[in-house]
Amino acid sequence: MIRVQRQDFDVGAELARLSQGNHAIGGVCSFVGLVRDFGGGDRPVVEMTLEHYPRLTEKALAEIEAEARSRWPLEETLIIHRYGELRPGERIVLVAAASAHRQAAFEACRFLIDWLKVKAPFWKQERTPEGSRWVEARTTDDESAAGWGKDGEGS
Amino acid sequence: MIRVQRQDFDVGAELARLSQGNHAIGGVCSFVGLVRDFGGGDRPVVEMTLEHYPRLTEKALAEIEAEARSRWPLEETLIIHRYGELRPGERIVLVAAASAHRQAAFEACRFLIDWLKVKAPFWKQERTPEGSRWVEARTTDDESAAGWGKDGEGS
Amino acid sequence: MKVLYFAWLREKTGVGEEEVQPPAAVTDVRTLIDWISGRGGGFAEAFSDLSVVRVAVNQEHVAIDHALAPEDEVAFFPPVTGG
Amino acid sequence: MKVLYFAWLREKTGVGEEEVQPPAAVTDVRTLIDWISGRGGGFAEAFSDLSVVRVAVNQEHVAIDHALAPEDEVAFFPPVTGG
Repeated sequence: MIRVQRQDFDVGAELARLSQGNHAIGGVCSFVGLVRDFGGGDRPVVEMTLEHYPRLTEKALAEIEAEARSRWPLEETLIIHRYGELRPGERIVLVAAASAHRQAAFEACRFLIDWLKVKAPFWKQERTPEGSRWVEARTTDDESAAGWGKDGEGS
Repeated sequence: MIRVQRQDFDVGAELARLSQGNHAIGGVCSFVGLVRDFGGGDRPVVEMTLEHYPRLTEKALAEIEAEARSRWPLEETLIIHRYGELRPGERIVLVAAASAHRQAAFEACRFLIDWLKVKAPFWKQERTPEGSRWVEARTTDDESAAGWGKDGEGS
Repeated sequence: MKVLYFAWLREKTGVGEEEVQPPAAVTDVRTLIDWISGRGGGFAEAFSDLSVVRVAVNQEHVAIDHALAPEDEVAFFPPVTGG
Repeated sequence: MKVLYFAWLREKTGVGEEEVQPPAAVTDVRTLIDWISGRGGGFAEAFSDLSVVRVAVNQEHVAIDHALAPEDEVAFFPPVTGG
Protein backbone atom coordinates (compact mmCIF):
# COMPACT_ATOMS: atom_id res chain seq x y z
CA MET A 1 0.00 0.00 0.00
CA ILE A 2 1.11 3.54 -0.81
CA ARG A 3 0.02 6.82 0.72
CA VAL A 4 1.35 10.34 0.29
CA GLN A 5 -0.16 12.72 2.77
CA ARG A 6 0.31 15.91 4.72
CA GLN A 7 -0.83 14.54 8.08
CA ASP A 8 1.07 12.31 10.50
CA PHE A 9 0.48 8.55 10.69
CA ASP A 10 0.14 6.03 13.51
CA VAL A 11 2.97 3.51 13.08
CA GLY A 12 1.42 0.89 15.34
CA ALA A 13 -1.96 1.05 13.63
CA GLU A 14 -0.39 0.96 10.15
CA LEU A 15 1.77 -2.07 10.93
CA ALA A 16 -1.08 -3.87 12.66
CA ARG A 17 -3.30 -3.28 9.62
CA LEU A 18 -0.55 -4.58 7.34
CA SER A 19 -0.45 -8.03 8.94
CA GLN A 20 -4.10 -8.15 10.01
CA GLY A 21 -5.65 -11.54 9.31
CA ASN A 22 -2.66 -12.89 7.38
CA HIS A 23 -1.18 -15.59 9.59
CA ALA A 24 1.43 -16.56 7.03
CA ILE A 25 3.38 -13.46 8.08
CA GLY A 26 6.22 -14.27 10.48
CA GLY A 27 7.82 -10.86 10.61
CA VAL A 28 7.35 -7.22 9.73
CA CYS A 29 10.39 -5.03 9.22
CA SER A 30 9.79 -1.31 9.19
CA PHE A 31 11.74 1.91 8.96
CA VAL A 32 10.57 5.29 10.22
CA GLY A 33 12.45 8.37 9.01
CA LEU A 34 12.44 11.39 11.32
CA VAL A 35 13.38 15.05 10.91
CA ARG A 36 16.75 15.67 12.55
CA ASP A 37 17.64 18.96 14.19
CA PHE A 38 20.94 19.10 12.32
CA GLY A 39 19.99 17.66 8.94
CA GLY A 40 22.94 17.73 6.61
CA GLY A 41 24.27 21.04 7.88
CA ASP A 42 25.88 22.73 10.85
CA ARG A 43 22.97 25.00 11.73
CA PRO A 44 19.97 23.84 13.75
CA VAL A 45 16.89 23.08 11.68
CA VAL A 46 13.84 24.94 12.91
CA GLU A 47 11.49 23.53 10.32
CA MET A 48 11.61 21.55 7.10
CA THR A 49 9.35 21.80 4.08
CA LEU A 50 8.87 18.76 1.89
CA GLU A 51 7.72 19.45 -1.63
CA HIS A 52 6.87 16.78 -4.19
CA TYR A 53 5.56 16.14 -7.71
CA PRO A 54 2.32 14.28 -6.97
CA ARG A 55 1.70 12.46 -10.24
CA LEU A 56 5.30 11.30 -10.50
CA THR A 57 5.48 10.45 -6.78
CA GLU A 58 2.55 8.09 -7.07
CA LYS A 59 4.10 6.41 -10.07
CA ALA A 60 7.59 6.18 -8.60
CA LEU A 61 6.38 4.69 -5.32
CA ALA A 62 4.20 2.15 -7.12
CA GLU A 63 7.20 1.08 -9.21
CA ILE A 64 9.44 0.76 -6.14
CA GLU A 65 6.82 -1.33 -4.36
CA ALA A 66 6.33 -3.56 -7.41
CA GLU A 67 10.07 -4.03 -7.76
CA ALA A 68 10.39 -5.08 -4.11
CA ARG A 69 7.56 -7.57 -4.48
CA SER A 70 9.19 -9.04 -7.58
CA ARG A 71 12.51 -9.50 -5.79
CA TRP A 72 11.37 -11.00 -2.45
CA PRO A 73 8.57 -13.31 -1.32
CA LEU A 74 6.52 -10.65 0.47
CA GLU A 75 3.04 -10.86 1.92
CA GLU A 76 2.58 -7.10 2.22
CA THR A 77 4.44 -3.83 1.69
CA LEU A 78 3.74 -0.31 2.86
CA ILE A 79 5.06 3.14 1.95
CA ILE A 80 3.70 6.27 3.61
CA HIS A 81 5.45 9.56 2.84
CA ARG A 82 4.51 12.97 4.17
CA TYR A 83 4.89 16.37 2.57
CA GLY A 84 4.45 19.93 3.84
CA GLU A 85 5.96 21.52 6.93
CA LEU A 86 7.67 19.25 9.46
CA ARG A 87 9.60 20.02 12.64
CA PRO A 88 12.54 18.13 14.18
CA GLY A 89 11.41 14.84 15.72
CA GLU A 90 8.42 14.52 13.39
CA ARG A 91 7.91 11.43 11.24
CA ILE A 92 8.61 11.87 7.52
CA VAL A 93 8.28 8.40 6.09
CA LEU A 94 7.29 4.84 7.01
CA VAL A 95 8.23 1.85 4.90
CA ALA A 96 7.49 -1.73 5.88
CA ALA A 97 7.72 -5.23 4.45
CA ALA A 98 5.93 -8.29 5.80
CA SER A 99 7.04 -11.81 4.97
CA ALA A 100 6.99 -15.36 6.26
CA HIS A 101 10.71 -15.00 6.93
CA ARG A 102 12.70 -12.21 8.47
CA GLN A 103 15.50 -12.08 5.91
CA ALA A 104 13.09 -11.15 3.11
CA ALA A 105 11.37 -8.62 5.36
CA PHE A 106 14.65 -6.91 6.26
CA GLU A 107 16.10 -6.84 2.77
CA ALA A 108 12.90 -5.63 1.13
CA CYS A 109 12.40 -2.91 3.74
CA ARG A 110 15.95 -1.67 3.23
CA PHE A 111 15.42 -1.75 -0.52
CA LEU A 112 12.20 0.29 -0.24
CA ILE A 113 13.86 3.13 1.63
CA ASP A 114 17.08 3.03 -0.40
CA TRP A 115 15.24 3.33 -3.71
CA LEU A 116 12.71 5.80 -2.36
CA LYS A 117 15.59 8.12 -1.43
CA VAL A 118 16.88 8.30 -5.01
CA LYS A 119 13.71 7.71 -7.04
CA ALA A 120 10.79 9.43 -5.35
CA PRO A 121 10.44 13.09 -6.36
CA PHE A 122 10.60 14.79 -2.98
CA TRP A 123 12.70 17.84 -2.14
CA LYS A 124 13.55 19.15 1.29
CA GLN A 125 14.07 22.73 2.26
CA GLU A 126 15.44 23.34 5.76
CA ARG A 127 14.71 26.53 7.64
CA THR A 128 17.47 27.56 10.07
CA PRO A 129 17.85 30.73 12.16
CA GLU A 130 20.10 32.07 9.40
CA GLY A 131 17.81 31.36 6.48
CA SER A 132 16.55 28.54 4.31
CA ARG A 133 18.51 26.08 2.22
CA TRP A 134 17.58 23.25 -0.13
CA VAL A 135 18.98 19.92 1.04
CA GLU A 136 21.38 18.50 -1.53
CA ALA A 137 21.15 14.90 -2.70
CA ARG A 138 23.78 12.72 -1.06
CA THR A 139 26.06 10.54 -3.12
CA THR A 140 25.89 7.91 -0.35
CA ASP A 141 22.19 7.55 -1.14
CA ASP A 142 23.02 6.90 -4.78
CA GLU A 143 25.55 4.30 -3.70
CA SER A 144 23.09 2.57 -1.36
CA ALA A 145 20.51 2.39 -4.14
CA ALA A 146 23.07 1.24 -6.69
CA GLY A 147 24.01 -1.58 -4.32
CA TRP A 148 20.69 -3.24 -5.20
CA GLY A 149 21.70 -3.40 -8.86
CA LYS A 150 19.67 -2.79 -12.03
CA ASP A 151 18.57 0.78 -12.45
CA GLY A 152 19.59 1.72 -8.92
CA GLU A 153 21.62 4.87 -9.63
CA GLY A 154 18.62 7.12 -9.32
CA SER A 155 17.32 9.24 -12.12
CA MET B 1 15.60 -0.86 26.85
CA ILE B 2 14.66 -4.46 27.55
CA ARG B 3 11.35 -5.93 28.64
CA VAL B 4 10.16 -9.51 28.96
CA GLN B 5 6.46 -9.72 29.56
CA ARG B 6 3.35 -11.81 29.17
CA GLN B 7 1.13 -9.03 27.81
CA ASP B 8 1.05 -7.55 24.32
CA PHE B 9 2.78 -4.26 23.48
CA ASP B 10 1.84 -1.20 21.41
CA VAL B 11 4.43 -0.95 18.62
CA GLY B 12 3.62 2.66 17.76
CA ALA B 13 3.80 3.83 21.37
CA GLU B 14 7.04 1.93 21.98
CA LEU B 15 8.77 3.34 18.91
CA ALA B 16 7.52 6.85 19.63
CA ARG B 17 8.88 6.61 23.17
CA LEU B 18 12.22 5.39 21.84
CA SER B 19 12.87 8.51 19.78
CA GLN B 20 10.97 10.96 21.99
CA GLY B 21 12.87 14.20 22.48
CA ASN B 22 16.04 13.00 20.74
CA HIS B 23 16.24 14.98 17.52
CA ALA B 24 19.59 13.50 16.56
CA ILE B 25 17.68 10.37 15.50
CA GLY B 26 17.13 10.24 11.75
CA GLY B 27 15.70 6.75 11.53
CA VAL B 28 14.24 3.90 13.55
CA CYS B 29 14.39 0.39 12.15
CA SER B 30 12.20 -2.17 13.85
CA PHE B 31 11.23 -5.80 13.49
CA VAL B 32 8.04 -7.36 14.82
CA GLY B 33 7.90 -11.16 15.00
CA LEU B 34 4.46 -12.75 14.73
CA VAL B 35 3.07 -16.22 15.40
CA ARG B 36 2.51 -17.99 12.08
CA ASP B 37 -0.29 -20.50 11.57
CA PHE B 38 2.11 -23.00 10.03
CA GLY B 39 5.22 -22.45 12.14
CA GLY B 40 7.93 -24.86 11.14
CA GLY B 41 5.57 -27.74 10.47
CA ASP B 42 2.85 -28.95 8.15
CA ARG B 43 0.02 -28.84 10.66
CA PRO B 44 -1.88 -25.65 11.54
CA VAL B 45 -0.80 -24.08 14.82
CA VAL B 46 -3.74 -23.45 17.13
CA GLU B 47 -1.68 -21.93 19.90
CA MET B 48 1.95 -21.52 20.89
CA THR B 49 3.46 -21.48 24.34
CA LEU B 50 6.67 -19.57 24.90
CA GLU B 51 8.68 -20.64 27.92
CA HIS B 52 11.86 -18.95 29.08
CA TYR B 53 14.53 -18.89 31.80
CA PRO B 54 13.97 -15.46 33.32
CA ARG B 55 17.31 -14.75 34.98
CA LEU B 56 19.28 -15.89 31.94
CA THR B 57 16.90 -14.13 29.53
CA GLU B 58 17.49 -10.81 31.22
CA LYS B 59 21.24 -11.31 31.10
CA ALA B 60 21.29 -12.55 27.50
CA LEU B 61 19.17 -9.68 26.20
CA ALA B 62 21.28 -7.11 28.06
CA GLU B 63 24.41 -8.59 26.48
CA ILE B 64 22.89 -8.57 23.00
CA GLU B 65 21.83 -4.95 23.41
CA ALA B 66 25.27 -3.93 24.72
CA GLU B 67 26.97 -5.72 21.83
CA ALA B 68 24.79 -3.89 19.29
CA ARG B 69 25.56 -0.55 20.90
CA SER B 70 29.28 -1.31 20.80
CA ARG B 71 29.17 -2.15 17.09
CA TRP B 72 27.02 0.69 15.72
CA PRO B 73 26.53 4.37 16.56
CA LEU B 74 23.05 4.01 18.06
CA GLU B 75 20.96 6.53 19.92
CA GLU B 76 18.53 3.97 21.34
CA THR B 77 17.75 0.26 21.24
CA LEU B 78 14.71 -1.72 22.29
CA ILE B 79 13.95 -5.38 22.85
CA ILE B 80 10.52 -6.55 24.02
CA HIS B 81 9.87 -10.30 24.13
CA ARG B 82 6.70 -11.99 25.25
CA TYR B 83 6.22 -15.35 26.91
CA GLY B 84 3.15 -17.46 27.72
CA GLU B 85 0.34 -18.49 25.39
CA LEU B 86 0.13 -16.86 21.97
CA ARG B 87 -2.16 -17.45 19.01
CA PRO B 88 -1.43 -17.08 15.27
CA GLY B 89 -1.17 -13.43 14.29
CA GLU B 90 -0.11 -12.33 17.76
CA ARG B 91 3.08 -10.35 18.31
CA ILE B 92 5.97 -12.27 19.91
CA VAL B 93 8.87 -9.87 19.83
CA LEU B 94 9.78 -6.30 18.96
CA VAL B 95 13.34 -5.16 18.40
CA ALA B 96 14.30 -1.67 17.29
CA ALA B 97 17.38 0.46 16.75
CA ALA B 98 17.43 4.24 16.43
CA SER B 99 20.35 6.09 14.88
CA ALA B 100 21.27 9.27 13.05
CA HIS B 101 21.69 7.19 9.91
CA ARG B 102 19.59 4.44 8.42
CA GLN B 103 22.40 2.00 7.67
CA ALA B 104 23.32 1.69 11.35
CA ALA B 105 19.65 1.40 12.31
CA PHE B 106 19.03 -1.43 9.82
CA GLU B 107 22.16 -3.39 10.58
CA ALA B 108 21.79 -3.11 14.34
CA CYS B 109 18.12 -4.12 14.21
CA ARG B 110 18.94 -7.17 12.13
CA PHE B 111 21.75 -8.04 14.52
CA LEU B 112 19.42 -7.77 17.54
CA ILE B 113 16.92 -10.27 16.15
CA ASP B 114 19.57 -12.61 14.71
CA TRP B 115 21.41 -12.90 18.00
CA LEU B 116 18.22 -13.02 20.03
CA LYS B 117 17.14 -16.07 18.04
CA VAL B 118 20.22 -18.06 19.01
CA LYS B 119 21.15 -16.56 22.38
CA ALA B 120 17.99 -15.74 24.31
CA PRO B 121 16.67 -18.73 26.31
CA PHE B 122 13.16 -19.01 24.91
CA TRP B 123 11.51 -22.24 23.80
CA LYS B 124 8.37 -22.59 21.72
CA GLN B 125 5.82 -25.34 21.95
CA GLU B 126 3.21 -25.41 19.19
CA ARG B 127 -0.22 -26.86 19.78
CA THR B 128 -1.83 -28.37 16.66
CA PRO B 129 -5.07 -30.34 16.26
CA GLU B 130 -2.94 -33.51 16.41
CA GLY B 131 -1.00 -32.66 19.53
CA SER B 132 1.85 -30.52 20.78
CA ARG B 133 5.42 -30.35 19.59
CA TRP B 134 8.49 -28.42 20.64
CA VAL B 135 9.85 -26.24 17.88
CA GLU B 136 13.37 -27.27 16.93
CA ALA B 137 16.17 -24.75 16.59
CA ARG B 138 16.91 -23.93 12.97
CA THR B 139 20.42 -24.16 11.61
CA THR B 140 19.65 -21.16 9.39
CA ASP B 141 19.30 -19.12 12.58
CA ASP B 142 22.75 -20.25 13.70
CA GLU B 143 24.11 -19.25 10.32
CA SER B 144 22.46 -15.83 10.40
CA ALA B 145 23.91 -15.16 13.84
CA ALA B 146 27.31 -16.51 12.88
CA GLY B 147 27.31 -14.07 9.97
CA TRP B 148 27.86 -11.28 12.48
CA GLY B 149 31.12 -12.85 13.61
CA LYS B 150 32.59 -13.23 17.10
CA ASP B 151 30.63 -15.53 19.33
CA GLY B 152 27.70 -15.67 16.96
CA GLU B 153 27.21 -19.43 16.76
CA GLY B 154 24.84 -19.44 19.68
CA SER B 155 25.39 -21.31 22.88
CA MET C 1 3.04 22.09 -23.61
CA LYS C 2 2.98 22.15 -19.82
CA VAL C 3 6.20 22.93 -17.95
CA LEU C 4 6.65 22.34 -14.20
CA TYR C 5 9.47 23.55 -11.94
CA PHE C 6 10.22 22.14 -8.50
CA ALA C 7 12.33 23.10 -5.48
CA TRP C 8 14.99 25.73 -6.26
CA LEU C 9 14.12 25.67 -9.96
CA ARG C 10 10.66 26.90 -8.97
CA GLU C 11 12.22 29.53 -6.73
CA LYS C 12 14.70 30.75 -9.33
CA THR C 13 12.21 30.87 -12.21
CA GLY C 14 9.48 32.20 -9.96
CA VAL C 15 7.10 29.76 -11.70
CA GLY C 16 5.62 26.49 -10.48
CA GLU C 17 3.73 25.54 -13.59
CA GLU C 18 3.14 27.19 -16.96
CA GLU C 19 1.60 26.51 -20.36
CA VAL C 20 4.05 27.34 -23.15
CA GLN C 21 3.93 27.31 -26.94
CA PRO C 22 7.58 27.03 -27.97
CA PRO C 23 8.64 27.71 -31.59
CA ALA C 24 9.15 24.88 -34.05
CA ALA C 25 12.91 24.87 -33.34
CA VAL C 26 12.13 23.28 -29.95
CA THR C 27 12.11 19.55 -30.68
CA ASP C 28 13.63 18.01 -27.58
CA VAL C 29 14.39 18.79 -23.93
CA ARG C 30 17.71 20.47 -24.75
CA THR C 31 16.20 22.95 -27.20
CA LEU C 32 13.31 23.59 -24.78
CA ILE C 33 15.85 24.50 -22.10
CA ASP C 34 17.68 26.78 -24.52
CA TRP C 35 14.44 28.52 -25.40
CA ILE C 36 13.37 28.90 -21.73
CA SER C 37 16.85 30.14 -20.75
CA GLY C 38 16.58 32.72 -23.53
CA ARG C 39 14.00 34.53 -21.40
CA GLY C 40 16.96 35.54 -19.22
CA GLY C 41 16.85 36.42 -15.50
CA GLY C 42 15.80 33.63 -13.19
CA PHE C 43 15.14 31.28 -16.11
CA ALA C 44 18.71 31.57 -17.39
CA GLU C 45 20.00 31.17 -13.82
CA ALA C 46 17.89 28.07 -13.13
CA PHE C 47 19.43 26.27 -16.09
CA SER C 48 23.00 27.59 -15.74
CA ASP C 49 24.28 24.23 -14.45
CA LEU C 50 22.48 21.32 -16.09
CA SER C 51 24.44 18.76 -14.04
CA VAL C 52 22.05 19.48 -11.15
CA VAL C 53 18.84 19.51 -13.20
CA ARG C 54 16.73 16.41 -13.75
CA VAL C 55 13.92 16.09 -16.29
CA ALA C 56 10.73 14.06 -16.48
CA VAL C 57 8.41 14.01 -19.48
CA ASN C 58 4.90 12.73 -18.86
CA GLN C 59 6.05 11.44 -15.46
CA GLU C 60 8.94 9.45 -16.91
CA HIS C 61 12.55 10.30 -16.16
CA VAL C 62 14.25 11.15 -19.44
CA ALA C 63 17.61 12.28 -20.81
CA ILE C 64 18.20 15.75 -22.23
CA ASP C 65 17.91 14.59 -25.84
CA HIS C 66 14.38 13.23 -25.30
CA ALA C 67 12.04 14.36 -28.12
CA LEU C 68 9.03 16.50 -27.22
CA ALA C 69 5.45 16.69 -28.47
CA PRO C 70 3.02 19.62 -28.07
CA GLU C 71 0.87 17.90 -25.42
CA ASP C 72 3.78 16.80 -23.22
CA GLU C 73 4.13 17.59 -19.52
CA VAL C 74 7.78 18.49 -18.91
CA ALA C 75 9.08 18.77 -15.33
CA PHE C 76 12.43 20.21 -14.21
CA PHE C 77 13.79 19.53 -10.74
CA PRO C 78 17.00 18.97 -8.75
CA PRO C 79 18.17 15.50 -7.67
CA VAL C 80 15.59 14.16 -5.23
CA THR C 81 16.04 14.22 -1.44
CA GLY C 82 13.07 12.39 0.02
CA GLY C 83 12.85 9.70 2.67
CA MET D 1 22.93 -27.27 44.18
CA LYS D 2 19.92 -26.07 42.24
CA VAL D 3 19.05 -27.81 38.98
CA LEU D 4 16.58 -26.39 36.42
CA TYR D 5 15.04 -28.10 33.40
CA PHE D 6 13.36 -26.31 30.50
CA ALA D 7 11.14 -27.21 27.56
CA TRP D 8 11.14 -30.92 26.74
CA LEU D 9 13.80 -31.63 29.38
CA ARG D 10 11.27 -30.37 31.94
CA GLU D 11 8.57 -32.53 30.37
CA LYS D 12 10.71 -35.66 30.22
CA THR D 13 12.11 -35.35 33.75
CA GLY D 14 8.78 -34.14 35.11
CA VAL D 15 10.74 -31.56 37.12
CA GLY D 16 11.12 -27.81 36.57
CA GLU D 17 13.47 -27.08 39.42
CA GLU D 18 15.00 -29.13 42.19
CA GLU D 19 17.54 -28.87 44.98
CA VAL D 20 20.03 -31.74 44.82
CA GLN D 21 22.97 -32.87 46.91
CA PRO D 22 25.04 -34.95 44.56
CA PRO D 23 27.82 -37.23 45.89
CA ALA D 24 31.47 -36.11 45.92
CA ALA D 25 32.07 -37.90 42.60
CA VAL D 26 30.05 -35.17 40.88
CA THR D 27 32.66 -32.54 40.09
CA ASP D 28 31.53 -31.17 36.74
CA VAL D 29 28.50 -30.98 34.44
CA ARG D 30 29.25 -34.34 32.85
CA THR D 31 29.34 -36.23 36.13
CA LEU D 32 26.21 -34.38 37.27
CA ILE D 33 24.40 -35.58 34.15
CA ASP D 34 25.64 -39.15 34.77
CA TRP D 35 24.35 -39.01 38.32
CA ILE D 36 20.97 -37.54 37.32
CA SER D 37 20.59 -40.04 34.47
CA GLY D 38 21.27 -42.80 37.00
CA ARG D 39 17.84 -42.12 38.47
CA GLY D 40 16.49 -43.78 35.31
CA GLY D 41 13.09 -43.23 33.67
CA GLY D 42 12.48 -39.73 32.35
CA PHE D 43 15.83 -38.52 33.68
CA ALA D 44 17.78 -41.07 31.67
CA GLU D 45 15.63 -40.32 28.64
CA ALA D 46 16.12 -36.56 28.91
CA PHE D 47 19.88 -36.96 28.71
CA SER D 48 19.99 -39.79 26.17
CA ASP D 49 21.20 -37.45 23.40
CA LEU D 50 23.53 -34.78 24.73
CA SER D 51 23.91 -33.19 21.30
CA VAL D 52 20.55 -31.49 21.85
CA VAL D 53 21.14 -30.47 25.46
CA ARG D 54 22.59 -27.08 26.41
CA VAL D 55 23.88 -26.16 29.86
CA ALA D 56 24.14 -22.91 31.80
CA VAL D 57 25.79 -22.59 35.21
CA ASN D 58 24.90 -19.50 37.19
CA GLN D 59 23.30 -18.03 34.06
CA GLU D 60 26.42 -18.51 31.95
CA HIS D 61 26.49 -20.87 29.00
CA VAL D 62 29.11 -23.53 29.71
CA ALA D 63 30.61 -26.65 28.18
CA ILE D 64 30.01 -30.13 29.56
CA ASP D 65 33.37 -30.26 31.36
CA HIS D 66 32.60 -27.12 33.37
CA ALA D 67 33.45 -27.64 37.08
CA LEU D 68 30.64 -27.37 39.64
CA ALA D 69 30.43 -25.97 43.17
CA PRO D 70 27.75 -26.79 45.78
CA GLU D 71 25.95 -23.44 45.50
CA ASP D 72 25.74 -23.45 41.70
CA GLU D 73 22.54 -23.07 39.72
CA VAL D 74 22.68 -25.54 36.83
CA ALA D 75 20.17 -25.30 33.99
CA PHE D 76 19.54 -27.86 31.23
CA PHE D 77 17.64 -26.95 28.08
CA PRO D 78 17.37 -27.59 24.32
CA PRO D 79 18.79 -25.20 21.73
CA VAL D 80 16.81 -21.97 22.01
CA THR D 81 13.96 -21.03 19.65
CA GLY D 82 12.91 -17.52 20.61
CA GLY D 83 12.23 -14.45 18.52
